[in-house]
Amino acid sequence: AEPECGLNTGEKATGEPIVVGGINGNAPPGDFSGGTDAAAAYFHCVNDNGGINGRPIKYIVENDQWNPELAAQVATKLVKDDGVVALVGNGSVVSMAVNAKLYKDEDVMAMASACAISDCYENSNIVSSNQGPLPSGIGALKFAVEELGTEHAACIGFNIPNNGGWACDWAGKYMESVGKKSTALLMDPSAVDLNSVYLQALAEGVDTIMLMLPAGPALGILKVAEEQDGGDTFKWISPTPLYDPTIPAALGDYWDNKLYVNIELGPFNSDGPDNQNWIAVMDKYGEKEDRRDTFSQSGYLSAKFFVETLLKMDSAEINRTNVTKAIKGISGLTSDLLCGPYYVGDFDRHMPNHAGRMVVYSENEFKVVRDCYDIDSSYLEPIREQERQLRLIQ
Amino acid sequence: MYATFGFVAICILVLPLIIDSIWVKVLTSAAIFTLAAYGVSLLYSHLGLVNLSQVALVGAGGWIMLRLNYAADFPFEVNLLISAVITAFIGMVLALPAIRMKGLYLALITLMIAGGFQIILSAIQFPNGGSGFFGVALQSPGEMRRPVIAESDTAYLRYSIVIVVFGIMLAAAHKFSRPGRAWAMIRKSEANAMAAGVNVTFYKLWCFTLSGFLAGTAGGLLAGALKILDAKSFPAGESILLFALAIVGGVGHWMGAVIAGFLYRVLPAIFNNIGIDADLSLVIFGAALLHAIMTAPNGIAGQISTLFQAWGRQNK
Amino acid sequence: MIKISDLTVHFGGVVALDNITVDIQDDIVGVIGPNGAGKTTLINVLSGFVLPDSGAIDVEGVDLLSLAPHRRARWGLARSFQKVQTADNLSVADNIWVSLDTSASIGMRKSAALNRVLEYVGLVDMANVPAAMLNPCQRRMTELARCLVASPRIVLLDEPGGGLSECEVDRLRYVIGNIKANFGAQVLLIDHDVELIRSVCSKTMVLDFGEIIAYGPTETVLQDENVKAAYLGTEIGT
Amino acid sequence: MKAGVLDISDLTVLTPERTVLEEISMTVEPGKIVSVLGPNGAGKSELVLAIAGQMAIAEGSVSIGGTSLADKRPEKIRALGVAAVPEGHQVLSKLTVHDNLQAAGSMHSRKELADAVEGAYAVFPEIRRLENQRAGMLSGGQQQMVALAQAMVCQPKILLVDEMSLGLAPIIIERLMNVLVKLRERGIGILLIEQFTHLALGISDYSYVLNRGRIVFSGYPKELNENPGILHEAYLTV
Amino acid sequence: MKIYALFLISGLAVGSLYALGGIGLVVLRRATGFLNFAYGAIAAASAMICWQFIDWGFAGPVSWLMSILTGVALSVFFGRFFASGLAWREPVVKAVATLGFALIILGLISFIWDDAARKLVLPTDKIGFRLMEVRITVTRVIAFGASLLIALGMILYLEKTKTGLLMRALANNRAHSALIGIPILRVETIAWALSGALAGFTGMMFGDLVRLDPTIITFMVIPAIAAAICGRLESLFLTFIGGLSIGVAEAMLTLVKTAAPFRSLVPFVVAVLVILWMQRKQRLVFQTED
Ligand SMILES: Nc1ncnc2c1ncn2[C@@H]1O[C@H](COP(=O)(O)OP(=O)(O)OP(=O)(O)O)[C@@H](O)[C@H]1O
Ligand SMILES: Nc1ncnc2c1ncn2[C@@H]1O[C@H](COP(=O)(O)OP(=O)(O)OP(=O)(O)O)[C@@H](O)[C@H]1O
Ligand SMILES: [Mg+2]
Ligand SMILES: [Mg+2]
Repeated sequence: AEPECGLNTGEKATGEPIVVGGINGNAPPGDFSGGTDAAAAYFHCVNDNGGINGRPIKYIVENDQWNPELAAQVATKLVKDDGVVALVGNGSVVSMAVNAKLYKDEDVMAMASACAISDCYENSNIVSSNQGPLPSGIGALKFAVEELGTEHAACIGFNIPNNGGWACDWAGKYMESVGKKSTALLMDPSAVDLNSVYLQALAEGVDTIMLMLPAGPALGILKVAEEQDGGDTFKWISPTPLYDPTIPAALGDYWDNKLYVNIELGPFNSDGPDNQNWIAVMDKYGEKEDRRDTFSQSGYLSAKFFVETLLKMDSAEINRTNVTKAIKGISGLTSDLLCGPYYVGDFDRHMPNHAGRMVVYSENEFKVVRDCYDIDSSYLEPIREQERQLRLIQ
Repeated sequence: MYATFGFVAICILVLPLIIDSIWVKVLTSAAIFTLAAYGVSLLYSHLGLVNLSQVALVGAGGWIMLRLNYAADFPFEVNLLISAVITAFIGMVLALPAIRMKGLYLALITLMIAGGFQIILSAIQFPNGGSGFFGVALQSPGEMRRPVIAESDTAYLRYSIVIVVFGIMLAAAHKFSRPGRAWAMIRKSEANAMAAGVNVTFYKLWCFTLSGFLAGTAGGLLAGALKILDAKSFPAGESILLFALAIVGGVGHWMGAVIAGFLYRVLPAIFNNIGIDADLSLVIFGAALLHAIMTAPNGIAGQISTLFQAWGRQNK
Repeated sequence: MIKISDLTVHFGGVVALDNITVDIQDDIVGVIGPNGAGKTTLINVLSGFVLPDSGAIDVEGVDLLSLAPHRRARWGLARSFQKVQTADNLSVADNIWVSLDTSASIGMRKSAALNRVLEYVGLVDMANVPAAMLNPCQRRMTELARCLVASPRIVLLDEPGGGLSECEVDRLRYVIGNIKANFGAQVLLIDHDVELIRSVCSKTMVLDFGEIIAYGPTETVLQDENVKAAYLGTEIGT
Repeated sequence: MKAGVLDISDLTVLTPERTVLEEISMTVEPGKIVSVLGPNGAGKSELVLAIAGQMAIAEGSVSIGGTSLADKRPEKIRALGVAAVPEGHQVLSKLTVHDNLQAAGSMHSRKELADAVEGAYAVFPEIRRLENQRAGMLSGGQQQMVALAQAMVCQPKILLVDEMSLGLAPIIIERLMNVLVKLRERGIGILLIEQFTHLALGISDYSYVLNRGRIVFSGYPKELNENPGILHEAYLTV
Repeated sequence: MKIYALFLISGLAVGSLYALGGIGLVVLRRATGFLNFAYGAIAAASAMICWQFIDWGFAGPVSWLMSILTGVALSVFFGRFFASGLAWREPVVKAVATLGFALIILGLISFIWDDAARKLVLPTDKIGFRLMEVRITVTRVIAFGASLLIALGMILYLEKTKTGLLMRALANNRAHSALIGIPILRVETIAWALSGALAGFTGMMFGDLVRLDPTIITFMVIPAIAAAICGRLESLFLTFIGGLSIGVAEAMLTLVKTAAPFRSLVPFVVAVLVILWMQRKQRLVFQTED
């Protein structure tokens, strides 16, 4: 299918470019470039289709290489030297914590796509279209409690306060609220011995293991479990990271119908218009080596919402102040990739996406076992309050 | 001599005016790590001792600086001094088990210490204004103060350069006095130094302490520059890298440390800026490191000074 | 004035010094003996680099063994090493200053002492030359100067004549021979150059397998049949 | 060119700072002992290192039996039958004495090696006793014996010895002189650098005197014995 | 009680990987004087090659062979072209030079293989037996057995064979070894090849038993160094013991809840304690040689 972007005129935009930035983290230990890649593809498509009322988007992407110092430097470059009107598609673990203050001071919005730490959801100038580990993890737990009969879950995460600590802490509160037990098993990110982590769960006597980890280490633990034939000893659940096109090949038959994953956005094979358009945009405008994962969907979504917002503005008055205001004015946008509405608002924290779906690994692919459902967590109290203010819920 | 003054003057007066704000940040980091590299180079050139935990100590200095910042209302300079002194003390304590070791063993024990630091740091994290001893809370970081006279990035760059210059001068002054002579004798032979009445343990510890002091100062400055520090920035591998770059820059000369700081922070930023793939820039960096270690035994600073000498002779 | 009693040193199975008891009174005493006899070990024990298994050393009423090596140096015990040890990146003067740094006297006296000792060993012209530029003989002299500069009470020299040509040994002979007169220190000299020993040492001690096989006036000792058999051989000794 | 002759012509060796050897020409024939004399820093040690391949040759040639040694790696030169004993007790300090000797015979077959090591022990019975000691722990003189033994193990055609008697007891030196004479009888060419001039002259067939990197005299030892002025002049104009 | 046994067995498995790494490091160090920081990177490259060949559908043995060959090739490449140029530098400078090589390899690996999730599976993973309710795969047995056998084999090789002797001579003093006629290039090449083969094997085991992640495998060189320190960078047997103890201690700590997040400190703490214990009697007299 032909992609549909922006004005969809089929004409190249030639006016004065609008400068937009994006920061990704692509170096060991992980490639978080899916969001900016998809945003770049979408912007390219927009520029070929009339741009922002005739003005093309000049999208500058920087790689922070997982280095906080570099993250601060490239953000300064984008915000101060290049004078971007906004940041879109950001996907980086370190950059958000380091740069949140800069964005606030410089009054620039970051419409991120690939967030994994608390700082990304608890700042006034950052809004992400992905859920991050907290809602996704709680979503997975909710499914496990309701459908798999979980009584006591282990949350295996990295011993990093604003990542594993944060997410497992709130997961624990959730379990408590539904009268179940949970145990956080935090490990050093450089820990080599995953076998012990598995045994630790065994020693704790849990019945469910949630892998609050990036895909690589999560796979490592699955492999240990397979070796110990632990596929049925525990119920296995995980937030989104394991939902990735490259995972099925690495899992193998053993995990058939044993591994349940919460997904933050749409299934990759969904027929929804936005999902199909994402595929079309990536096919036509993406690079061959661009990853087609959840982050990519998320980047597409951020870029699309961003463009829709700009298109509503007077193209002569597109500057940082106005763009920031316009982004903060976003409310009630929808997409088949999301289970709920997308909104920003002028708040000191943002988490528009918190309802997800559940899939199970089966016969070399993931099958949806539960469609859109929201989570119950007191973490969301301020968020629900926002939604009430914006009249998105009663 | 004039060249030195000229270099410093250009760095302080001219550079901050003509560069983009990203380069202001990059150069601030480079200046700060110059100081840390000088500490490594001091230990190596005077005593042949290898410290593969310098970046970890920079992290320690930064941790203390942040902690003080949130805990106390002292002026920046006072906090900086306290951080430097405590880090110097840590450096000294860490050196105690290492003091009888030489060469590779010593290097490895410091590497093990750096490895330990990395894990402790990632477990306790850097203070961000939370309560308790560790000062970490799940919140966005609080306000890290800068000196009153150096609030802006540009002013902070100047400020850092001045501190770095003072730090280097303080350390370099040792060379021409009693510790310098003692160190030279110890380096040649510990036995001989003892036979000459030198208290070998004391002077070795002194050098470690001084190097730790520079690392702590660097850490404090870094905390002020970035305002928030991340545990991932101070892994053991970085300490090895900083030592390697100090060698490549050339030990025993301030210029060598400046080159090390440049290679450590400016070069990767340049690679990144001209859009070289991060993986490939790692390859280029590694190759350059290997090449420099193999071809320039006295470091790049050594090559430059040989060049200048040849040039001076020609002009005569 | 060095009183050694029952001194024993083992290195694993090797007995380097075997129950040595001796009083060393003379100004310059030679120590000779076959290779591996324990000469260097004796000096190492005196200067604190090797801990004896048993025994006591009393020097001018001080229990030497209770002091750390650098304290012995400050007390006034100077030594040189079998392999010359000068810090190459320091000048000759700075090499010597290292010893002065640890002594208590004031700056002016120190420079006077430095000049005096430089003149004594004949390195006045070389004072500011880095030690790296010196030839082995000049290095030896620098080392000797460092030993002498801080008014030592005892000087222990380990093969200072090794590798020096005959002319240079003449100069060394003068330097060692006049230490007592110029600096007032007692000297213990190890060397395999029998001529050097003969000409400067009033008394000589001969070690073999860690034991003293002869101790007395140098000439007498050098005529001793045991010493000839163990150490001197037939040609050179005579 | 006669087989097995070490031929050096117009050899020049430079360090970054200065010229250490300048246009040196000399020959060492099989079955002859050639002594090289000269004051400290004359460049004798550099001569040995240059021949052995441990210092770069700037100009001129070094060859054995017509095969050039210039630009050859040290182990190649050793394989061609030129064995050097450099100055300063060079041994493999962490290996035992026995392993030191075994390692020096890597070019031999198992049987040959056993014989060669036996031969070396026969010359220095005192180190056989120390067979299992780490060489670095030996006394200075014992290390020198190990270094000399290593050269003997390789059974060279040409032997270069720098400061042969350094740190050795007179009785050992005497024995070594006899060994050199025996080696000469076996047709081995020897280049000898020795601090005790009279000893060197006593057994050598031909002599060179080096000063400041140049040959200032070459001729028969008799001439030097008869005319000591030549040597003195060389030693004094350092 | 049973749980202790579980952790013991698990710890031995990881410990034998540390031991393998440590042994490879010590062998090279004893033969050439190099401490190879690139050891982990070479192992990582070998593991990735193994995965790649399996992924291309080659038979198991071909892939394993390629993996080991990659280790040998990379190691010998460095040994031949770079190590000899560095031979006269101090041990520490040599060691940091290998860091440059490690960066090159790591950069190339990350460039060639994007970081998709991968899993290295060897046929021996599928076979196993139960011991105290822990299933032990043959791969783990191989890793443990191999590290033991390799330690023993290497001890014999270095102590009893002629090449072994020459290697020790070389590491002790390269210049003097050349002077006494040891064919240093040949001996060194053998040493680099041996250590490369060990790195290849370690990488494959690591990729299978722990994680197929180039960065993690590259930096496993640091705990492997800890194991090597336990053997004073000299003794293969103590390195083996050291590696195992580190692995076991690390696993056991999992049971102490408060200490569990700091488990990864174990290699470093053990290494520092061993060094302190080693020098307990030593006085500050003559400098300890490297
Ligand atoms: N640190 C040590 N460890 C083991 N053995 C040692 C050590 N130091 C010396 N020895 C042994 O002790 C004995 C005495 O050595 P010492 O150095 O005192 O001899 P020396 O008389 O000075 O000989 P030389 O004239 O050759 O210098 C020798 O057999 C030597 O091998
Ligand atoms: N790498 C170098 N750089 C500068 N000078 C050097 C270097 N190597 C040696 N020299 C100097 O060159 C001179 C010749 O040295 P060499 O050791 O050959 O003298 P020698 O005749 O063997 O005297 P000795 O009796 O001391 O052995 C010495 O003065 C020495 O200090
Ligand atoms: Mg001795
Ligand atoms: Mg010489």
